[in-house]
Amino acid sequence: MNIAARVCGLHVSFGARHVLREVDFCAPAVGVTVLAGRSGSGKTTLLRALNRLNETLPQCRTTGRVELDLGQGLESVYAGPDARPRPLNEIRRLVGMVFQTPDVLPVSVARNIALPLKVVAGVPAAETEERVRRALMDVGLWDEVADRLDLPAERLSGGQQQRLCLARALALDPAVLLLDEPTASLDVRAAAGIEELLLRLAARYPLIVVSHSPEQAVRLAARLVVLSRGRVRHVLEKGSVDAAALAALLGEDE
Amino acid sequence: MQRFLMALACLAFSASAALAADSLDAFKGQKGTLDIAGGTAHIPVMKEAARRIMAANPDIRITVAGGGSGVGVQKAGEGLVQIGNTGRALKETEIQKYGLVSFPFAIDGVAVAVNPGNPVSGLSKAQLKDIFAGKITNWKDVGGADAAISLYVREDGSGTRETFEERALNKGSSAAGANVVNSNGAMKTAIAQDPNAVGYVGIGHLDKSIRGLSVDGMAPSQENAANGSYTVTRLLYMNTKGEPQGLTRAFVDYIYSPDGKEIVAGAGYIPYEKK
Amino acid sequence: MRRNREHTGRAVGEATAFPAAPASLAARSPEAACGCPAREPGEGAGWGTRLAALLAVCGVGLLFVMVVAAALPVLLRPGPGWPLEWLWQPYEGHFGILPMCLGSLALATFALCAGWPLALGLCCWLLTEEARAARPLARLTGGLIRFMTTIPTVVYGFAAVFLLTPLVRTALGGTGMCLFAAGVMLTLLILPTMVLVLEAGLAPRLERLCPWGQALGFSRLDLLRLFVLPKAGRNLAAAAVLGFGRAVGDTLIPLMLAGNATHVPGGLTESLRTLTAHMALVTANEVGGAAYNSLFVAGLVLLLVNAGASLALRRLGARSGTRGGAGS
Amino acid sequence: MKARRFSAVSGHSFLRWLLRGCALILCLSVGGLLAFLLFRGLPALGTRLFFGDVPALEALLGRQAVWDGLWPACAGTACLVGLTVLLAVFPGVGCGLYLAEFAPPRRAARIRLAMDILAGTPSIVMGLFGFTLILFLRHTFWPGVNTSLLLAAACLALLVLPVLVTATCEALEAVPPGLRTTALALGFTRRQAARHILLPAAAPGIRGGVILALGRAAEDTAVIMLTGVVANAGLPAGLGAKFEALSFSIFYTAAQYQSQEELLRGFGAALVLLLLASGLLACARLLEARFRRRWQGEA
Repeated sequence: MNIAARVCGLHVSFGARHVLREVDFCAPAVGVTVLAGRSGSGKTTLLRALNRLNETLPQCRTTGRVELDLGQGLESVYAGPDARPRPLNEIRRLVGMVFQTPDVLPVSVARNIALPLKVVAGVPAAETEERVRRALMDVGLWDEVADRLDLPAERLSGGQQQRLCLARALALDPAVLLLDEPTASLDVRAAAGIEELLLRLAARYPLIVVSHSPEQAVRLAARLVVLSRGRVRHVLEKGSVDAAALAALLGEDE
Repeated sequence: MQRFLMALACLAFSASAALAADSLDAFKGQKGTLDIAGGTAHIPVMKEAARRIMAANPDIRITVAGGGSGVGVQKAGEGLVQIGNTGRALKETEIQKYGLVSFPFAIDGVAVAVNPGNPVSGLSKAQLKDIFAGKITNWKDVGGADAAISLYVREDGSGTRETFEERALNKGSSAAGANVVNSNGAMKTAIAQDPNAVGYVGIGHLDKSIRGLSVDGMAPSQENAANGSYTVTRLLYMNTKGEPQGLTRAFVDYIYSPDGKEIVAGAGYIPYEKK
Repeated sequence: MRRNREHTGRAVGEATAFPAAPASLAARSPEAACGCPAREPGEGAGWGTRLAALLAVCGVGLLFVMVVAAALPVLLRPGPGWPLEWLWQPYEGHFGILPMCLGSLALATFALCAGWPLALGLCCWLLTEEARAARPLARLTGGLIRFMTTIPTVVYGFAAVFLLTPLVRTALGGTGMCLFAAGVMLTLLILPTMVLVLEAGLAPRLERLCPWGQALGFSRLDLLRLFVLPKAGRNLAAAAVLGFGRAVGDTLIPLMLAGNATHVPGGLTESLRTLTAHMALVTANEVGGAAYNSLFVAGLVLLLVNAGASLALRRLGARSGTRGGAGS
Repeated sequence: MKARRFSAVSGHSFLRWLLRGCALILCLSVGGLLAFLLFRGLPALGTRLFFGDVPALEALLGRQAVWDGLWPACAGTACLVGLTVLLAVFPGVGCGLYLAEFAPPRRAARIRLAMDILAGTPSIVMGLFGFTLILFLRHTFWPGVNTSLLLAAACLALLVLPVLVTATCEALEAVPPGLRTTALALGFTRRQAARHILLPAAAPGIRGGVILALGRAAEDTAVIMLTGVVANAGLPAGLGAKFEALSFSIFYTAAQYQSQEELLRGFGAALVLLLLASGLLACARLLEARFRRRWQGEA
């Protein structure tokens, strides 16, 4: 079972605050890896360490090795003694990310996907039309917005906006997909839709999802990484724990 | 008989028109711009000439700016304008430094001007000197109403000021507390608005809004200035850097042409024959 | 970019003395164990923005260099045409501009003494007026103040020449173009700038106090008077400095209204010439002469006053409101 | 007890009436000024004000020179202001972007100080700078150059630069930081993010700044007085030519109007410039209000 991501000895601190200490875990290439933990346990920082987004925050210091499979086997993401990482923007393009609150660009629905394609992926104009359609089909949004492609993206509902962000990430055909509590700000029905979509995508892309609800974690996870106070407590495989047990696990380490 | 007179009249008219026409012919083929700056007394003449020339030939563009004689010398000398006007003769230093060539084209006296409502009709040079030196400060000392005299003088570079201080005040200087205005037009506006004002303008600018005073009995009028009975006079000069060519040459000749003389006289000055 | 990357990669490995990296780079991420962000292509500013910033700063630099380079030699050579004298008589070789400096100072001080209390009163009234009847007047005044920031100074001057000067002439005598007339118009010019700065400073403090204070029975005026104003010293000073800077910097109003006499103004009804009006009048006249040099000394004095005002504003914490614009 | 309350109330109301007095003084003085301008200026408005005795169409197309109308001055101001903004937009917006996005803290502080000082610089000093620059160029390597529309526009561009830089900076800082993180997460480099996402998002705020700069350039007289404006030049003919401007013609008329008709034209010109300046501010505020409502949601 090859690996999509391997983290060893990862240490992240912001100024004097140490957020992550000695984190080691591997994410399988197929299926969803869920990072679970109470709030403040550093799961979002860990997720952001994978695509080096922590560097946009002030006074970030990251040490240790992070390797991702960006298509040509595991390669290091951070510059190290023997590591030669790809340019930062190329890494971030290959590692798609969806945030907790849908962050659509302040442009029309179609352009939300077309702009990154044109600027980041350098896709010629003729092709973007087709790829936008395919991306929207992937997330099941096409029939809802087919006639409103030129509407500002802010006009869509919460669930639709989150799907649009997902479509935007998929359009850049990423090697890994990171999702930071994708359903936290959505109503139950939209959340169920997103979860069903994630399971469908898990077959094609390695997914790493941060979740705060034990039920969702158990439903989605092929591998479960339990974090608390910046350290990895347990790494559990699918089916080895149920929601109640996971809740207890999360509760006990405090 | 009438017909004969009519014929004579239209002949004369066509002749003068022809005459006027040919003096504008010089501009027929010309193109380009001509910048004029300097003496503010010249502005009415320059503006009217520019209006006629540009009406005859729209391709020519003539811009007229004021600023005073100092500006005329400096801008013409620096080449910023083609024609720099001065209300005074050029100084030797200016001719050496900039190599300017002068073209006097009109005689203009400098008259002491007061508000029409001011009862005073004439002043002696001595009184004038004391007023502008700030020694006499009330109109009643010189036979006017009991009111403080408000002095108006021109800015430093003005040819009108230099001529006035040299000829009327026998090289006296003006009081530091006098209000400074920077053109003949502004002086006229200020005097017209202030009942107790006294200042000096070119005689060409005298009209019903202000009244000229007689100096030592000499009545300020262009005729007196021309025949020498009014001594506070100066010539209006057009100055160019070196001998003028092309459009500038044509403009200078136009001012000396009969059409030009008519404009100069129309502006209230006496045309001066180029010797 | 390429050469730099190896350089950093190799050096980070061995703990050798780190060669002097460019200062700004080191400051940003001194011991970034991970790849330095500034290294990545497309991270730093493009040549376009860098060029634009360079153009902007060079503009200011050129302006200062020009004025200082032309003014210093004149200042250091106390010959006959030395500008720091009390007499301006070009024909007798005196080119002193001290009367003009005093003129500027007198006019700006008059505008400040009249304008600042009025601005403070206006701002306090706008913040604390609660009477229903005064509501339309408050809205009208607020709108008028914002409108006043756009009124060009030449329009102020023009209206004043035909409206204020005759009044001053009949009331106070003299020529009507004097310190009082120019001072009144300058007060109107700097009033909106000061009111906006004061409002920006006092309003948030008052709003924070309001619910708690009004619950205790204080009126908004009491809150402002007892709690906000005593501690708003810096903001009040900032408004005064900004108003003074703008009053000194204006050219058109003194040129049209102050009479431009070259003596030290004795009283409210005497005419005076400010540095800015002096520059407007004399620049056109002659190049290279002592009068021309005095212009640069005048320019230097104005720049120093303005730079001082900007530095004082910076220490007082209020950004010089470019909304209000500088003198014109 | 009663006396104390009375003094508190009277002290109170005296202060209130004093404050109301300030408002009345302002309204009366500025209201009087505007009423005077409107009263004298309104009758002058009309085609005669702009085109004198030249038929409107002829004057507009420049086929016939207009000598006693405001049209050349208005055209001059329009060209001047357009050229000024054209020259000022690139350095202004570029420097604002560099300041908001890329400048290291120390350099940013230096640039902000330079902009503050430039904002406070009296405009007559800018005019002197332009005039001396021309003389310097003439004596060194460009003898043909002259005070002209281009020089005046360049000096005005330098004058309005701080307005643009500050407006751009504030507009970029008003854009929610989440947008920048999203762009970086998608793989945009900082430069691509600034160019494709942040600038378009801040565009309304920047447009507001440009309009403020327009207003500031249109109202200024001191700079152009020394750098090429003249009383009579007809329509502006090229960058190297002298030009007329509305603000200068107001100043020129105030000092030396010869006839009542010229005075009336001065009042008309003052009214036109006033309406132009306030119109520009109105749409600048409109733009900014829409921009603020979109990002911060407050009115």
